[in-house]
Parts: sequence; C-alpha cells; structure tokens
Amino acid sequence: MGITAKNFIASYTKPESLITEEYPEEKPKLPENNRNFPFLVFDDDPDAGLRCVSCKICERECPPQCIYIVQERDENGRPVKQPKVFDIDISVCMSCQICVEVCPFDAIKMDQEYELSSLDRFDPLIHDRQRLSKSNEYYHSIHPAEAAAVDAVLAEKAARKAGNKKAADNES
Amino acid sequence: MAVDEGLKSELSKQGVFVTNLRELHNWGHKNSLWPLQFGLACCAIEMISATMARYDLARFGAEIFRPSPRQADLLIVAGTVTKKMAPQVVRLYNQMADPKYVISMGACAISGGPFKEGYNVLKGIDRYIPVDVSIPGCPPRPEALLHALMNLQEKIQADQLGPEDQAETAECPVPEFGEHDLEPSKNPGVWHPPQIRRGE
Amino acid sequence: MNALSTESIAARVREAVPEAEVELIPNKGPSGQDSLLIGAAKAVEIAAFLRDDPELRFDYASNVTGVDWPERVVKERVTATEEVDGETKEGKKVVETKIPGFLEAVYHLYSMERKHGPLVVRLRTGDRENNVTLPSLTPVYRGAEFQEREVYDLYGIRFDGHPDLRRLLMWENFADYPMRKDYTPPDDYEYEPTPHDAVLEKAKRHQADDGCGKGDPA
Amino acid sequence: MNPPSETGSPSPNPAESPRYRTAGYDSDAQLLEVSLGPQHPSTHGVFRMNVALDGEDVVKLKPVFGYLHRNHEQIAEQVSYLGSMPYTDRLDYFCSLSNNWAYAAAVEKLAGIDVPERAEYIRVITSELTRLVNHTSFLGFMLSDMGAWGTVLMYAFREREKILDLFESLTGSRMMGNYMRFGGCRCDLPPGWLEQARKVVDGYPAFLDEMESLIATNEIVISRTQRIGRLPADKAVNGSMTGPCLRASGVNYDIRKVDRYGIYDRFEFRVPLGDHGDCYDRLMIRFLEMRETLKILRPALRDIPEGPVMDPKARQRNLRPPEGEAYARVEAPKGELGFYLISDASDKPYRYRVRPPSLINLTLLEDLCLGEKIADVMVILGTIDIVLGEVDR
Repeated sequence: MGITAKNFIASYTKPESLITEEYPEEKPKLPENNRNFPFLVFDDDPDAGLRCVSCKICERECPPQCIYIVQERDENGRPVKQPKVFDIDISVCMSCQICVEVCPFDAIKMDQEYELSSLDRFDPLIHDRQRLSKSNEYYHSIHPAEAAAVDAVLAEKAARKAGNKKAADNES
Repeated sequence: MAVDEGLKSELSKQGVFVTNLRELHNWGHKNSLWPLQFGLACCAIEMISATMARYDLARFGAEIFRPSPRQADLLIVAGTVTKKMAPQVVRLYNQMADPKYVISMGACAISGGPFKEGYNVLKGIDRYIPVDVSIPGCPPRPEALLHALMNLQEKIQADQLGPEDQAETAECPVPEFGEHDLEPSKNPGVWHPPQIRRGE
Repeated sequence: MNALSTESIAARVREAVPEAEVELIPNKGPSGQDSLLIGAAKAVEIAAFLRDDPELRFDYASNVTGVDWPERVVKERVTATEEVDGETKEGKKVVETKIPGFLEAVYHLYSMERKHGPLVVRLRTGDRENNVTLPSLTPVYRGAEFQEREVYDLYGIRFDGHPDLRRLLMWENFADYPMRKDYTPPDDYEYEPTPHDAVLEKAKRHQADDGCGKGDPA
Repeated sequence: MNPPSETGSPSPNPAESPRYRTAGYDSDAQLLEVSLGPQHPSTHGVFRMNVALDGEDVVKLKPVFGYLHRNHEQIAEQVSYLGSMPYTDRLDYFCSLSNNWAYAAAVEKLAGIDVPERAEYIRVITSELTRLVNHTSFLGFMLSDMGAWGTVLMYAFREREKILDLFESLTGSRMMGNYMRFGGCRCDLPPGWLEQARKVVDGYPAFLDEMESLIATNEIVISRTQRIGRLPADKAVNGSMTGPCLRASGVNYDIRKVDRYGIYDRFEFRVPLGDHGDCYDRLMIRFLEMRETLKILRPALRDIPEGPVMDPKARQRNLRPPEGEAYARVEAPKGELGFYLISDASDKPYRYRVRPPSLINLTLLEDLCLGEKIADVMVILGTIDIVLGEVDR
C-alpha cells in the first residue's frame, strides 16, 4: 500500500514519473536507429534519380522473401539499370534490415513510419515503387548522422570514378 | 439524418449538441470496446505494453481485457496463428458477443508473415474469419495498435443501426485437423484474395 | 574445456560395456566436437554407464535432436590408369558411391557434477521407412522425454521404451514427418504477391485457375 | 514394488518409474478432467494442459504443445546463415539479444570466426540487460498469475520500457534486435548510449528494493509459494532443468561460470542458489540474479574499450562454413539456450536445431504439480517462466 501511495503521489509531483505518452496528440520521438519498413532513396528526381540499379541482391537475401523486382528494359529489350517493378509486401516484412545491409548502392533504407494500419489487407499493404520512393532529404530528416555518412561515401565513390575516368582519358 | 452537417457544427458552436440515436449508440460503442485477452506470440507483448502505463490503452476506453470471449467484442489476433491453433481462434470468434470486430496485429496474423513458408503456419487469419483492421509490422509499435484502434473507431462510427448490422454474424465454420493440412484450408465465404499475375 | 578426449571415452565404454559398438566420428569443422556413434543394441547400457561412471558422470542430457540423411550419391573424382588403344592413359574418372539413407538421433551430454562436456552421442536407424526404431534414453535421462517425442513427431524415429511416445507439436492424426528433407508442404499459395523460385512455380499453378487478374506489367 | 531411484539403473518398464505412479488417489473417486488453455489468461500464451483432478488435487497433468509451432527450424534450413538471425529474435521474444548471441556463437564455432573485444563487451552488456528485462517482466507476470492484477505488472513494464528504449536506440527495434552478427555486432553504440545505460543501471537497485518490499514478505505471496512445487536437486539434473529453476534447487551450474564464454571470466559475480527448490526460491532467485547482473553491468559499462565491433574478415553474406557441426550454448535468462548446426559447406545449414530451455524445463512440470492444488499449477508454471515462442518454436 505504502509503495502504491508513493507512486501515486509521485505521478503528480515528479515529472519523470509521468510516463504516459499522449499519442496521437504527441508523437513519440523515435531514436535515429529506429526502423520499421524499407524505402528507396532517390537523389533529385523520383524517377531517374533512384539509386536502385535493380541488382536484386536484396531480393535474394530477404529472409521472408517479401521483395519482388522486375528490371526495366529499353525499347530494344536490353536491360536498363532501373527497377521497373519494385514491390515490398509489408504484410510479410519483418523489419530485419538485412536488405539495407546487403545493398551495395545505399539505395534501400529503413523508414520510421508506423501508422500503416488499414481496413484492407491486400492492396494497401503492398508498397510499390511510387510508394517506396522517397527523397534523400527525407532520409536526412529521419537518419541524419547515417545519411551524412552515406553521402560522404557516395561522394567519394563518385570522385574516384571521375578520377579514374580522367586518368583513363589522360592515358589515351 | 434530418440535421445536416453544416447546421450541426453551427449549433455546436452555440453550445447546442445535436445527435441521433445511431451516432449516440456508435459513440458509446466505439469508446467502450472490450477486447479479448488473447495473446498468441510476440505481438501480444506489444499489446500488453500498449495497455500499460506508458501507452495506456485506457485512454481509448478499451482497457478491460476480458479472459472470456462471451464478454468481449474485439478480438486482437496478436501473433502467429498456427494451423493447430486456427480452429481454436475461429471458435473463440464464434463465441464472442455481437457486433464483433477483429484486428489482426502484426505480419504473422495478416499473412503468416516471416513464418509463412512453415508447414504449420496459417497464411493469415483472414482465411477463416473476417478481419476489420490489419496492422503491418513485426511487431507493430504500441502506437501502431493505438492507430489501428482509432481506425476501428472510425469504422464503428459509420456503422448503421439497421437490421443488417444488428443481425447476428454468421458462425464461421471451424476447420478440422486433416492428415496433411487443415480441412478446409480456407473459408471461401470470407477470403477473397485478388489475383496477382507474376513471372510471365 | 574437455579434459577427457572423445577417444578415451570410447575406450572406457568399450571396456565397461561388453559387446558395445562404439565408433568415433571425427568432426571436420573448426569446432572440433567429435562424436561417438553407438549401436542401438547396447545404447541404454552405454548411456547408463556414461551417466553413472564416477570419472565421466555425464548426468545431464542437454540436447536431443534428429537429423535426416536421405539416400545420396557421392561423386568422387579419382585418378585411374586406363588402357585405350594399347596405350596407357592417365585419366580422371568419376566414381559414384551410393550411401543408403538413414535417420539419426543426436544427444549432447554434459556433466553438471564434473562440469565437462559436451559429449556428442549418435544413434542411427537402419533406413528411413521401415527400420526406424531406436532405443529410448528417457529411462536414463528424463530430460530427453519431450525432445524424443519431438524427434518422433518431426522425423518419425520410433523410440522403443519411451513412456509416452506421442506427437509433440503437430496434431495426433497428422500423417507426415515434416522435418524430413523430402516432405511436401500443403499447397496454399493462392495469394503470393512477391513469389520466388519454388513458391513462384506453385503460385503460377493457382494463377492458371482463373483468367481474371490484376496483371503484372512485365 | 519398489520404485527405482532416479539415478539408479534404468528401469526396463517405464510404467514403474515413479512419475507414472498415480499419486495415491482413490481409484473409485470421480476424476474431473480439465483442459487448461490454449486460451487462458495465465498460460503465458497458447500453452495447454490436460489436468485430471480429484477434488482440487492434481492427479495427472499432461502438457499439450504445438499451438505456436512456427517451424523455425525448417525455415532456417531454407534460408542463409545470415537470414536466420532475425528469426532467432522471435524465439524467446523477451530475450532477443541473448538468442542472437547464442546463434552467433554457434556459427562462429562452426566457421571459426573471432570476435573483437569491444563487441564482446557489447554482447555482455546487451544480454545482461536482456536478463533484467526478462526477470523484471517475469516478476510482473508471476504476480498477476497469483492474482495481483495490475500493480506489479505495471511497475515492471515501466522499468522494462526504460531498457527497451536503450535497445531501440541501439538496434532500432524495441523487441526484435537482430543485432549480433557472425564476428561481432552490426553497428557501434550510438553516442551517449553508455551514459543512458549507466543511468538505467544506477536506477535499478531502487526499483528492485521497491519490488522486493512489495513481494518478499508479502503474506499472500509466501503462503502461495513456500513449500509449493518442490524440486529436489537430483531430479532437476536428471530432468535437464536449467537456468534459475535449476539453481533454485541448489545445483551450482551457471554456464557463464562453467564455459566462461565471451568475457565472463573478467567479471566478479556470484551464482545465487536456492535451498528448498520450491516456488518461493524460484521467485526470489530472480531478484538475486538481477542484483548479480548489476554487478556485471557496472564494470562492463565502465571498462568497455574502444575499437572495432566487427571482425573485418568475417563474412555475412554467402557464408559457407566448412563441413562439420557445432553446438554452442549460452546462459539465457531462462536457462541453457543452445544451437546445434550441421554444415554441408553450402550457404544454408543442413541441420539447424535450437535447444529451447523453456520446453525442456517443462519436462518436470507434471512431477511438480502432482498432489498440489489446481490453483497452484498456475503458480508453478509461472515460476518455471516459459515463453511459448521458444517452447514450440
């Protein structure tokens, strides 16, 4: 009894004892590492800027096999480094982040959106390419430190590529 | 029905609240859901978390978890439904008081989730009973459950008081244990998956 | 950790239990956990000896599990000399050896008293269909009771002398042994939005059922 | 007929073993058969027991499993070594990080991978925090099984949330960490994490004192747990009981001390043991274990060195361990959690087996309950502390 009373009084006097989170009026502040479902990052343009090159590594490595990718082809039927279809079935996804870890192009990242409940179990829970594509700025807004590190790596890669090309040009 | 929305909001600004029986009934109903205390797996722990001090499901009027299905009108399927468990879930659903609602919480309850390739895992409880709200996530955060509950409340608010909604929900047939699988493997009365063509 | 080598334990068992069939199976991997293959005939006596011998005192059966080894063909390339057109040629030849299938029960024993282990003990059945009976070690180690039931349930090894051999996880009239490598799961692939490989094949069969569908832009 | 002793020579006829003696009830009396579960508020999920009652006394109790059999082992044999890691989170969903460690340790043994020192420290810290989470929620559930609905569970979950916040900021998820990798941990600690963890650890003794004063001398708790469900030491060993339940019977066997895996030999902590092996001992030993855990956490949080958290040579994708097999075990909060892997040099395990402490600790459930009252069954089951995700896998 005494302990209950102590806790009861503390809930009026001590701010740290007020632990109830007033969702939905007050959204929780998620830590940077928080993850829920994957999304695709694009730079500048949501269509051409998609970092995904449709290499299908994530599709192969996904433990519950909830990613489905079809590669884009140009008019001549040659494969283009773009996904034509990129579907993630979030009714199967278990938020394990393995797709993010194995992606060599930093194209797929984890989102923090969680208000996804729906009255229909089929279509709204399959996220297609349009639904998955989100800008690099959005990525920065949810994972600031990680996104900055990724940007640095990508910039370095691009510089090295440019350097190689320059060197190759100089040689020839 | 007779009072239009514009007049209603005008009146409410004046301190006069107009309602009708249907709205009043639904308002009362949506704010006093009695969920069945029924945890299956990992998601059940998040469901318990949602009822605890930090998230406090009581703010939505749904804190009275009843251990008996006869006293409950909301079934939160929280976790993997295995084939061995599916008949029991259907039976519990049949025993619940009308009108009743089902939330399938988490990937496993919706579709079998990460375990869907297992021989004993049911690919979604909606194969046997009608589901009102689905929450993806593995497990969904407690906030996601609250979000789903608000979704459900909206749905209840739109319910009609007519005879079709008040009629008793038809009993779902309880599947039997077969030699290789449950028989039948689905209830065609409630399960209508869209056709998806792949790999052509 | 293990002061007693598996070899010396095998020797002690052979000495103590007459007519015991004990074979050392070396582990090729870096873990170095060798195992003892013991014959079914004397398995209970051997287990009781392992448990009660004051030096060994493997009093705790930690883990019991089954392994399915279907019939397989091992292809080995061997160098062989051949006489072709009167000349002796050295060539590579593929020799196929057929290894008949069997089921295996694996026990991991530890000693709580002397704090050593693990000792890996294996028992093998004659084949995978008819000759699947092994002696139960539950009378020696109570801790094996549920685990042997699980092995019976999932692999179909019948444990002779088990006090209560029923299916543990699946329902009673389930007919298959689902952990065997050749088990075919029931066909419930009606709705597969992200299918791959084998699942894709099965999902396609359901797609053929009715023509109306959402359609893949591909 | 003399019942053979538990450690004596094997009994040829199992019906003679003491457990299958029916506990001296009047065979003419009408027995009442009750099916407890699978939907029952105190069975911690979907566990079921078929109980035969003579009046209120239990004369037979047969557990029924499989209501949460999710085919973890079969699925793991179909996905890559890395792909099984997130599934291990869902075994014992209170203790995902200890499960991660056990699985990572088994693969490391199988493939011969080393772990850098900082990662070892992180593993110790996270799995000891997991132990706190598990034992704390255990207390809450245990007390609500005994009828103290709400209060204790509410306090326990309040503390649990603090540790879950730590897990979330480290691994990204409240419950399903998927954090450890073969040869280390997935990512380094975020900035400020250690201070936050120290704060939680420093605040814990006050919470434990509060809980202890609620529980330890509570009259109802004492009368419902003392001398209920007694388990003698030799029986516990023969029945492969592990974890706190084994030590409550007075057997000094803690894998952290026996195997000295990871870096546990660097910490000074004691192994609490019980005297009577009854429910009260099993309840109180969790308090003592939590206090010992704090003794490990404080120096670990202080001494953690800088450095990499991954072995740079370790492969995650396309890991193909050499042919062979390995069994590795850790002291999970519920007992000995082991993973047994057989590799055939492909990228998927040929055989993947989990040694679930929760299932094996239930072997002796019938023995503990025979002769007790039906209401005590829930208390006994509660003190064994099972999680169905691990029992049925």
